[in-house]
Amino acid sequence: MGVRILFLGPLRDLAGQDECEVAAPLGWDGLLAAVNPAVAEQLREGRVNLAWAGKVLADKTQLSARDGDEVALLPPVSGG
Amino acid sequence: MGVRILFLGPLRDLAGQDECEVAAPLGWDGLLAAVNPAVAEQLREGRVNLAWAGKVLADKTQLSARDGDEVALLPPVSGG
Amino acid sequence: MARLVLQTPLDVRVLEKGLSVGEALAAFNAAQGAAGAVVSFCGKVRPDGEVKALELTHYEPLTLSGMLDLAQAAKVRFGLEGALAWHRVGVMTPGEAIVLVATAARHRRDAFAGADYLMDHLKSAAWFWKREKRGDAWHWIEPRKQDHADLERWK
Amino acid sequence: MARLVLQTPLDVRVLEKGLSVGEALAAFNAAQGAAGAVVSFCGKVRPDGEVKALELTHYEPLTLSGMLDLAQAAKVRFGLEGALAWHRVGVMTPGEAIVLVATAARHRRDAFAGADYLMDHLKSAAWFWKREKRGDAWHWIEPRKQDHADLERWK
Repeated sequence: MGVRILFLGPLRDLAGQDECEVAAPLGWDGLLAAVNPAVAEQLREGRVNLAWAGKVLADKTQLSARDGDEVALLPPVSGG
Repeated sequence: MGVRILFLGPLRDLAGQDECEVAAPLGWDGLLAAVNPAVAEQLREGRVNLAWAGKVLADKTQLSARDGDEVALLPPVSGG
Repeated sequence: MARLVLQTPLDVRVLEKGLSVGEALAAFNAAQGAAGAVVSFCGKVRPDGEVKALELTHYEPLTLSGMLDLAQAAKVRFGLEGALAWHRVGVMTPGEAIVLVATAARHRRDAFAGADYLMDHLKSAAWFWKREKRGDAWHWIEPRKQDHADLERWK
Repeated sequence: MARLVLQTPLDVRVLEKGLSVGEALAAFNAAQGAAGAVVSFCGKVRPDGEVKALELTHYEPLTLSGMLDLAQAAKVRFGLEGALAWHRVGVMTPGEAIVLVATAARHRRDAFAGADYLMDHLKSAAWFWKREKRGDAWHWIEPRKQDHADLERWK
Protein backbone atom coordinates (compact mmCIF):
# COMPACT_ATOMS: atom_id res chain seq x y z
CA MET A 1 0.00 0.00 0.00
CA GLY A 2 2.67 2.53 0.96
CA VAL A 3 2.00 6.08 2.18
CA ARG A 4 -0.34 8.41 0.30
CA ILE A 5 0.86 12.01 0.02
CA LEU A 6 -1.80 14.66 -0.75
CA PHE A 7 -1.06 18.13 -2.13
CA LEU A 8 -3.77 20.56 -1.07
CA GLY A 9 -4.81 23.88 -2.59
CA PRO A 10 -2.14 25.68 -4.65
CA LEU A 11 0.47 23.03 -3.75
CA ARG A 12 -1.05 20.69 -6.28
CA ASP A 13 0.03 23.06 -9.05
CA LEU A 14 3.53 23.28 -7.59
CA ALA A 15 3.68 19.48 -7.22
CA GLY A 16 2.19 18.90 -10.65
CA GLN A 17 -0.18 16.34 -9.12
CA ASP A 18 -2.99 15.95 -6.58
CA GLU A 19 -1.40 13.03 -4.80
CA CYS A 20 1.24 10.36 -5.01
CA GLU A 21 2.17 7.18 -3.24
CA VAL A 22 5.56 6.39 -1.75
CA ALA A 23 7.04 3.44 0.11
CA ALA A 24 6.51 3.12 3.86
CA PRO A 25 7.85 3.94 6.38
CA LEU A 26 8.03 7.68 5.68
CA GLY A 27 9.75 10.21 7.94
CA TRP A 28 10.58 13.90 7.51
CA ASP A 29 13.77 13.32 5.47
CA GLY A 30 12.02 10.77 3.29
CA LEU A 31 9.18 13.19 2.61
CA LEU A 32 11.57 15.98 1.57
CA ALA A 33 13.25 13.53 -0.82
CA ALA A 34 9.93 12.24 -2.18
CA VAL A 35 8.48 15.61 -3.26
CA ASN A 36 9.91 17.91 -5.89
CA PRO A 37 12.45 20.60 -4.85
CA ALA A 38 9.93 23.49 -5.01
CA VAL A 39 7.55 21.71 -2.66
CA ALA A 40 10.42 20.61 -0.41
CA GLU A 41 11.55 24.21 -0.08
CA GLN A 42 8.07 25.35 1.04
CA LEU A 43 7.98 22.50 3.55
CA ARG A 44 11.36 23.51 4.97
CA GLU A 45 10.48 27.22 5.09
CA GLY A 46 7.53 26.54 7.37
CA ARG A 47 4.92 27.91 4.98
CA VAL A 48 3.38 24.46 4.68
CA ASN A 49 1.77 22.43 7.46
CA LEU A 50 1.68 18.67 7.63
CA ALA A 51 -1.31 16.55 8.60
CA TRP A 52 -0.74 12.91 9.48
CA ALA A 53 -3.46 10.50 10.52
CA GLY A 54 -5.99 13.30 10.79
CA LYS A 55 -3.87 15.63 12.98
CA VAL A 56 -1.74 18.64 12.13
CA LEU A 57 1.80 18.03 13.35
CA ALA A 58 3.18 20.65 15.73
CA ASP A 59 6.67 19.40 14.88
CA LYS A 60 6.87 18.20 11.28
CA THR A 61 10.11 16.30 11.82
CA GLN A 62 8.14 13.89 14.03
CA LEU A 63 6.45 12.42 10.93
CA SER A 64 6.61 8.64 11.03
CA ALA A 65 4.02 7.35 8.58
CA ARG A 66 3.41 3.66 8.07
CA ASP A 67 1.78 1.51 5.43
CA GLY A 68 -1.72 2.79 4.61
CA ASP A 69 -1.25 6.22 6.25
CA GLU A 70 -2.21 9.48 4.62
CA VAL A 71 0.05 12.54 4.80
CA ALA A 72 -1.41 15.86 3.67
CA LEU A 73 0.62 18.94 2.76
CA LEU A 74 -1.34 22.07 3.74
CA PRO A 75 -0.27 25.43 2.28
CA PRO A 76 -1.46 28.78 3.71
CA VAL A 77 -5.26 28.82 3.77
CA SER A 78 -7.75 31.31 2.32
CA GLY A 79 -11.31 30.57 3.37
CA GLY A 80 -14.48 32.63 3.74
CA MET B 1 -54.82 77.20 20.59
CA GLY B 2 -51.68 77.97 22.61
CA VAL B 3 -48.56 75.84 22.71
CA ARG B 4 -48.71 72.08 23.32
CA ILE B 5 -46.02 70.70 25.64
CA LEU B 6 -45.30 66.95 25.41
CA PHE B 7 -43.53 64.91 28.10
CA LEU B 8 -41.78 61.92 26.57
CA GLY B 9 -40.67 58.65 28.14
CA PRO B 10 -40.04 58.72 31.90
CA LEU B 11 -40.67 62.50 32.00
CA ARG B 12 -44.39 61.85 31.81
CA ASP B 13 -44.23 60.21 35.24
CA LEU B 14 -42.24 63.14 36.63
CA ALA B 15 -44.66 65.62 35.05
CA GLY B 16 -47.70 63.61 36.13
CA GLN B 17 -49.13 64.03 32.62
CA ASP B 18 -48.47 63.17 28.97
CA GLU B 19 -48.97 66.71 27.73
CA CYS B 20 -50.38 70.10 28.59
CA GLU B 21 -51.24 73.32 26.83
CA VAL B 22 -50.00 76.78 27.76
CA ALA B 23 -50.50 80.25 26.37
CA ALA B 24 -48.42 81.45 23.43
CA PRO B 25 -45.86 82.83 22.93
CA LEU B 26 -43.60 80.50 24.92
CA GLY B 27 -39.88 81.07 25.49
CA TRP B 28 -37.31 79.32 27.70
CA ASP B 29 -38.27 81.20 30.88
CA GLY B 30 -41.97 80.65 30.22
CA LEU B 31 -41.37 76.92 29.74
CA LEU B 32 -39.47 76.61 33.04
CA ALA B 33 -42.35 78.37 34.79
CA ALA B 34 -45.00 76.25 33.05
CA VAL B 35 -43.66 72.81 34.08
CA ASN B 36 -43.37 71.52 37.64
CA PRO B 37 -40.12 72.13 39.59
CA ALA B 38 -38.80 68.57 39.15
CA VAL B 39 -39.14 68.78 35.37
CA ALA B 40 -37.74 72.32 35.34
CA GLU B 41 -34.66 71.13 37.20
CA GLN B 42 -33.98 68.39 34.65
CA LEU B 43 -34.41 70.92 31.85
CA ARG B 44 -31.92 73.27 33.48
CA GLU B 45 -29.41 70.51 34.22
CA GLY B 46 -29.14 69.64 30.54
CA ARG B 47 -30.38 66.05 30.94
CA VAL B 48 -33.45 66.87 28.85
CA ASN B 49 -33.49 67.95 25.22
CA LEU B 50 -36.09 70.18 23.64
CA ALA B 51 -37.73 69.65 20.26
CA TRP B 52 -39.60 72.52 18.70
CA ALA B 53 -41.32 72.40 15.32
CA GLY B 54 -39.77 69.00 14.57
CA LYS B 55 -36.16 69.96 15.37
CA VAL B 56 -34.02 69.39 18.43
CA LEU B 57 -32.76 72.75 19.68
CA ALA B 58 -28.99 73.09 19.99
CA ASP B 59 -29.57 76.01 22.36
CA LYS B 60 -32.73 75.52 24.42
CA THR B 61 -32.90 79.17 25.44
CA GLN B 62 -33.68 79.99 21.79
CA LEU B 63 -37.17 78.49 22.21
CA SER B 64 -39.78 80.90 20.82
CA ALA B 65 -42.95 78.89 20.28
CA ARG B 66 -46.08 80.43 18.82
CA ASP B 67 -49.75 79.59 18.69
CA GLY B 68 -50.26 76.01 17.46
CA ASP B 69 -46.63 74.94 17.97
CA GLU B 70 -45.60 71.71 19.66
CA VAL B 71 -42.72 71.59 22.14
CA ALA B 72 -41.45 68.13 23.19
CA LEU B 73 -39.32 67.44 26.27
CA LEU B 74 -36.95 64.55 25.52
CA PRO B 75 -35.24 62.79 28.43
CA PRO B 76 -32.21 60.48 27.97
CA VAL B 77 -33.10 57.75 25.48
CA SER B 78 -32.90 53.95 25.75
CA GLY B 79 -33.63 52.21 22.46
CA GLY B 80 -32.73 48.89 20.91
CA MET C 1 -47.84 35.36 -1.30
CA ALA C 2 -46.87 39.01 -1.41
CA ARG C 3 -43.12 39.30 -1.48
CA LEU C 4 -41.40 41.77 0.79
CA VAL C 5 -39.87 44.58 -1.26
CA LEU C 6 -37.18 46.70 0.33
CA GLN C 7 -36.15 50.22 -0.50
CA THR C 8 -32.55 50.46 -1.64
CA PRO C 9 -29.98 51.44 -0.69
CA LEU C 10 -31.55 52.36 2.69
CA ASP C 11 -34.65 50.77 4.17
CA VAL C 12 -35.60 52.41 7.46
CA ARG C 13 -38.84 51.67 9.31
CA VAL C 14 -40.58 52.25 12.60
CA LEU C 15 -42.93 49.31 13.08
CA GLU C 16 -46.08 49.11 15.17
CA LYS C 17 -46.43 45.36 14.67
CA GLY C 18 -44.16 42.32 14.84
CA LEU C 19 -41.43 41.82 12.27
CA SER C 20 -40.39 38.63 10.50
CA VAL C 21 -36.61 38.47 10.83
CA GLY C 22 -36.04 35.60 8.38
CA GLU C 23 -38.16 37.19 5.68
CA ALA C 24 -36.54 40.60 6.12
CA LEU C 25 -33.01 39.18 5.94
CA ALA C 26 -33.83 37.04 2.91
CA ALA C 27 -35.16 40.13 1.14
CA PHE C 28 -32.12 42.19 2.18
CA ASN C 29 -29.74 39.53 0.88
CA ALA C 30 -31.63 39.39 -2.40
CA ALA C 31 -31.66 43.18 -2.76
CA GLN C 32 -27.91 43.44 -2.07
CA GLY C 33 -26.73 41.18 -4.86
CA ALA C 34 -23.55 43.15 -5.48
CA ALA C 35 -22.22 43.10 -1.93
CA GLY C 36 -19.65 40.56 -0.84
CA ALA C 37 -20.51 40.86 2.84
CA VAL C 38 -23.80 41.12 4.72
CA VAL C 39 -24.07 41.50 8.50
CA SER C 40 -27.25 41.54 10.54
CA PHE C 41 -28.18 42.18 14.14
CA CYS C 42 -31.46 41.32 15.82
CA GLY C 43 -32.29 42.39 19.35
CA LYS C 44 -35.09 40.61 21.16
CA VAL C 45 -36.94 40.89 24.43
CA ARG C 46 -35.06 38.47 26.68
CA PRO C 47 -37.24 35.85 28.31
CA ASP C 48 -35.61 36.54 31.65
CA GLY C 49 -38.25 35.17 33.93
CA GLU C 50 -39.11 38.38 35.68
CA VAL C 51 -39.84 40.58 32.69
CA LYS C 52 -43.41 40.13 31.45
CA ALA C 53 -43.48 42.80 28.76
CA LEU C 54 -41.46 45.62 27.24
CA GLU C 55 -42.85 48.89 25.93
CA LEU C 56 -41.07 51.21 23.55
CA THR C 57 -42.34 54.73 22.99
CA HIS C 58 -40.86 57.29 20.63
CA TYR C 59 -41.28 60.89 19.48
CA GLU C 60 -42.73 60.38 16.05
CA PRO C 61 -41.77 63.73 14.44
CA LEU C 62 -38.09 62.90 15.06
CA THR C 63 -37.77 59.14 15.03
CA LEU C 64 -37.88 58.16 11.39
CA SER C 65 -35.95 61.16 10.10
CA GLY C 66 -33.32 60.60 12.79
CA MET C 67 -32.99 56.94 11.83
CA LEU C 68 -32.66 57.90 8.16
CA ASP C 69 -29.89 60.39 8.99
CA LEU C 70 -28.18 57.68 11.02
CA ALA C 71 -28.39 55.10 8.23
CA GLN C 72 -27.08 57.67 5.75
CA ALA C 73 -24.18 58.52 8.06
CA ALA C 74 -23.31 54.82 8.39
CA LYS C 75 -23.50 54.39 4.62
CA VAL C 76 -21.03 57.21 4.00
CA ARG C 77 -18.69 56.40 6.89
CA PHE C 78 -18.28 52.70 6.08
CA GLY C 79 -18.88 52.80 2.33
CA LEU C 80 -21.94 50.58 2.69
CA GLU C 81 -23.77 49.44 -0.41
CA GLY C 82 -26.97 49.26 1.59
CA ALA C 83 -28.47 49.17 5.06
CA LEU C 84 -31.69 48.19 6.76
CA ALA C 85 -32.79 49.61 10.12
CA TRP C 86 -36.12 48.55 11.58
CA HIS C 87 -37.25 49.42 15.08
CA ARG C 88 -40.39 48.29 16.87
CA VAL C 89 -42.54 50.53 19.04
CA GLY C 90 -45.42 49.51 21.31
CA VAL C 91 -45.73 46.62 23.72
CA MET C 92 -43.68 43.43 23.11
CA THR C 93 -43.52 40.14 24.94
CA PRO C 94 -40.42 38.00 25.68
CA GLY C 95 -38.89 36.50 22.54
CA GLU C 96 -40.24 39.21 20.23
CA ALA C 97 -37.84 41.22 18.06
CA ILE C 98 -37.28 44.85 19.08
CA VAL C 99 -34.76 45.91 16.47
CA LEU C 100 -33.26 44.57 13.28
CA VAL C 101 -30.35 46.08 11.38
CA ALA C 102 -28.50 44.77 8.36
CA THR C 103 -25.58 46.15 6.38
CA ALA C 104 -24.06 45.24 3.03
CA ALA C 105 -20.54 46.13 1.94
CA ARG C 106 -17.75 44.95 -0.32
CA HIS C 107 -15.62 43.85 2.62
CA ARG C 108 -16.58 42.19 5.87
CA ARG C 109 -14.95 44.62 8.30
CA ASP C 110 -17.02 47.50 6.90
CA ALA C 111 -20.25 45.49 7.11
CA PHE C 112 -19.49 44.52 10.74
CA ALA C 113 -18.53 48.06 11.72
CA GLY C 114 -21.61 49.52 10.03
CA ALA C 115 -24.02 47.23 11.91
CA ASP C 116 -22.18 47.84 15.19
CA TYR C 117 -22.35 51.61 14.63
CA LEU C 118 -26.05 51.52 13.80
CA MET C 119 -26.84 49.53 16.94
CA ASP C 120 -24.78 51.72 19.27
CA HIS C 121 -26.60 54.77 17.96
CA LEU C 122 -30.08 53.21 18.03
CA LYS C 123 -29.40 52.25 21.65
CA SER C 124 -28.44 55.65 22.91
CA ALA C 125 -28.83 58.32 20.23
CA ALA C 126 -32.29 57.70 18.73
CA TRP C 127 -35.57 58.94 20.15
CA PHE C 128 -36.81 55.80 21.87
CA TRP C 129 -37.70 55.18 25.51
CA LYS C 130 -38.05 51.75 26.99
CA ARG C 131 -39.82 50.45 30.04
CA GLU C 132 -40.39 46.94 31.24
CA LYS C 133 -43.09 45.29 33.27
CA ARG C 134 -41.86 43.23 36.22
CA GLY C 135 -44.62 41.78 38.32
CA ASP C 136 -47.45 44.28 38.03
CA ALA C 137 -45.35 47.42 37.78
CA TRP C 138 -43.72 49.20 34.87
CA HIS C 139 -40.12 50.40 35.26
CA TRP C 140 -38.31 52.81 32.94
CA ILE C 141 -34.97 51.59 31.64
CA GLU C 142 -32.25 54.17 32.13
CA PRO C 143 -29.47 54.25 29.55
CA ARG C 144 -26.51 52.27 30.86
CA LYS C 145 -22.98 53.65 31.25
CA GLN C 146 -21.84 50.87 28.91
CA ASP C 147 -24.16 52.19 26.17
CA HIS C 148 -22.56 55.63 26.39
CA ALA C 149 -19.08 54.10 26.36
CA ASP C 150 -20.07 52.13 23.25
CA LEU C 151 -21.22 55.33 21.56
CA GLU C 152 -18.01 57.15 22.42
CA ARG C 153 -16.02 54.63 20.37
CA TRP C 154 -17.25 56.28 17.17
CA LYS C 155 -16.32 59.85 18.08
CA MET D 1 -42.41 21.53 3.46
CA ALA D 2 -39.62 20.00 5.52
CA ARG D 3 -38.55 22.48 8.14
CA LEU D 4 -34.87 23.12 8.70
CA VAL D 5 -33.84 21.79 12.10
CA LEU D 6 -30.60 23.06 13.59
CA GLN D 7 -28.37 21.40 16.14
CA THR D 8 -28.03 23.41 19.33
CA PRO D 9 -26.06 25.02 20.74
CA LEU D 10 -23.60 24.62 17.83
CA ASP D 11 -24.56 23.89 14.24
CA VAL D 12 -21.46 23.47 12.06
CA ARG D 13 -21.61 22.29 8.45
CA VAL D 14 -19.48 21.92 5.35
CA LEU D 15 -21.87 22.16 2.42
CA GLU D 16 -21.42 20.80 -1.09
CA LYS D 17 -24.52 22.59 -2.38
CA GLY D 18 -26.02 26.08 -2.15
CA LEU D 19 -27.34 27.37 1.12
CA SER D 20 -30.54 29.33 1.79
CA VAL D 21 -29.48 32.23 3.97
CA GLY D 22 -32.99 33.42 4.90
CA GLU D 23 -34.14 29.96 5.89
CA ALA D 24 -31.02 29.27 7.95
CA LEU D 25 -31.25 32.57 9.82
CA ALA D 26 -34.97 32.14 10.48
CA ALA D 27 -34.26 28.69 11.95
CA PHE D 28 -31.34 30.03 14.01
CA ASN D 29 -33.49 32.82 15.42
CA ALA D 30 -36.21 30.34 16.30
CA ALA D 31 -33.74 27.94 17.93
CA GLN D 32 -32.17 30.72 20.02
CA GLY D 33 -35.30 31.86 21.79
CA ALA D 34 -33.51 32.74 25.01
CA ALA D 35 -30.88 35.04 23.53
CA GLY D 36 -31.35 38.80 23.54
CA ALA D 37 -28.95 39.38 20.66
CA VAL D 38 -28.37 37.56 17.37
CA VAL D 39 -25.68 38.56 14.84
CA SER D 40 -25.13 37.02 11.42
CA PHE D 41 -22.55 37.32 8.68
CA CYS D 42 -22.91 36.11 5.12
CA GLY D 43 -20.04 36.19 2.64
CA LYS D 44 -20.84 35.93 -1.04
CA VAL D 45 -18.97 35.66 -4.32
CA ARG D 46 -18.78 39.27 -5.48
CA PRO D 47 -20.13 39.87 -8.95
CA ASP D 48 -17.04 41.88 -9.82
CA GLY D 49 -17.22 41.64 -13.56
CA GLU D 50 -13.98 39.80 -14.08
CA VAL D 51 -14.57 36.86 -11.76
CA LYS D 52 -16.59 34.12 -13.44
CA ALA D 53 -16.44 31.48 -10.72
CA LEU D 54 -14.92 30.67 -7.36
CA GLU D 55 -13.78 27.25 -6.19
CA LEU D 56 -13.22 26.27 -2.58
CA THR D 57 -11.39 23.08 -1.73
CA HIS D 58 -10.71 21.74 1.74
CA TYR D 59 -9.00 18.87 3.55
CA GLU D 60 -11.95 16.88 4.69
CA PRO D 61 -10.36 14.97 7.61
CA LEU D 62 -9.61 18.31 9.30
CA THR D 63 -12.25 20.76 8.14
CA LEU D 64 -15.36 19.90 10.11
CA SER D 65 -13.56 19.02 13.35
CA GLY D 66 -11.55 22.24 13.07
CA MET D 67 -14.72 24.28 12.57
CA LEU D 68 -16.34 22.59 15.56
CA ASP D 69 -13.31 23.41 17.75
CA LEU D 70 -13.50 26.98 16.51
CA ALA D 71 -17.22 27.32 17.27
CA GLN D 72 -16.68 25.81 20.72
CA ALA D 73 -13.83 28.24 21.39
CA ALA D 74 -16.05 31.18 20.37
CA LYS D 75 -18.87 29.90 22.58
CA VAL D 76 -16.62 29.76 25.63
CA ARG D 77 -14.74 32.98 24.96
CA PHE D 78 -17.81 35.16 24.38
CA GLY D 79 -20.33 33.27 26.50
CA LEU D 80 -22.45 32.54 23.44
CA GLU D 81 -25.75 30.75 23.87
CA GLY D 82 -25.38 29.31 20.39
CA ALA D 83 -23.55 29.58 17.10
CA LEU D 84 -23.95 28.51 13.51
CA ALA D 85 -21.02 28.13 11.09
CA TRP D 86 -21.67 26.91 7.57
CA HIS D 87 -19.04 26.90 4.83
CA ARG D 88 -19.48 25.99 1.20
CA VAL D 89 -17.01 23.94 -0.81
CA GLY D 90 -16.98 23.33 -4.57
CA VAL D 91 -17.57 25.73 -7.43
CA MET D 92 -19.71 28.83 -6.89
CA THR D 93 -20.84 31.59 -9.21
CA PRO D 94 -21.09 35.35 -8.47
CA GLY D 95 -23.84 36.15 -5.95
CA GLU D 96 -23.75 32.73 -4.30
CA ALA D 97 -23.14 32.44 -0.56
CA ILE D 98 -19.72 31.07 0.48
CA VAL D 99 -20.02 31.28 4.24
CA LEU D 100 -22.69 31.96 6.84
CA VAL D 101 -22.11 32.44 10.55
CA ALA D 102 -24.56 33.40 13.26
CA THR D 103 -24.13 33.94 16.99
CA ALA D 104 -26.59 34.31 19.84
CA ALA D 105 -25.77 35.89 23.19
CA ARG D 106 -27.39 37.75 26.07
CA HIS D 107 -25.72 41.01 25.11
CA ARG D 108 -25.03 42.53 21.72
CA ARG D 109 -21.29 43.15 22.09
CA ASP D 110 -20.68 39.45 22.73
CA ALA D 111 -22.78 38.41 19.74
CA PHE D 112 -20.92 40.88 17.49
CA ALA D 113 -17.50 39.83 18.77
CA GLY D 114 -18.34 36.14 18.41
CA ALA D 115 -19.35 36.48 14.75
CA ASP D 116 -16.33 38.66 14.01
CA TYR D 117 -14.02 36.09 15.68
CA LEU D 118 -15.56 33.19 13.77
CA MET D 119 -15.13 34.96 10.44
CA ASP D 120 -11.53 36.02 11.07
CA HIS D 121 -10.66 32.42 11.88
CA LEU D 122 -12.61 30.89 8.99
CA LYS D 123 -10.76 33.30 6.68
CA SER D 124 -7.26 32.43 7.73
CA ALA D 125 -7.21 29.58 10.23
CA ALA D 126 -9.51 26.92 8.74
CA TRP D 127 -8.51 24.36 6.13
CA PHE D 128 -9.94 25.97 3.00
CA TRP D 129 -8.24 27.07 -0.20
CA LYS D 130 -9.83 29.40 -2.68
CA ARG D 131 -9.21 30.05 -6.35
CA GLU D 132 -11.10 32.15 -8.82
CA LYS D 133 -11.64 31.97 -12.52
CA ARG D 134 -10.88 35.16 -14.43
CA GLY D 135 -11.24 34.86 -18.16
CA ASP D 136 -10.37 31.22 -18.88
CA ALA D 137 -7.75 30.78 -16.20
CA TRP D 138 -7.96 29.80 -12.54
CA HIS D 139 -5.94 31.80 -10.00
CA TRP D 140 -5.25 30.80 -6.40
CA ILE D 141 -6.13 33.43 -3.81
CA GLU D 142 -3.29 34.03 -1.40
CA PRO D 143 -4.21 35.00 2.15
CA ARG D 144 -4.02 38.80 2.47
CA LYS D 145 -1.91 40.64 5.04
CA GLN D 146 -5.14 42.23 6.30
CA ASP D 147 -6.55 38.77 7.09
CA HIS D 148 -3.54 37.95 9.26
CA ALA D 149 -3.79 41.32 10.98
CA ASP D 150 -7.48 40.63 11.65
CA LEU D 151 -6.58 37.29 13.21
CA GLU D 152 -3.90 38.85 15.43
CA ARG D 153 -6.55 40.99 17.12
CA TRP D 154 -7.76 37.94 19.06
CA LYS D 155 -4.36 36.85 20.40
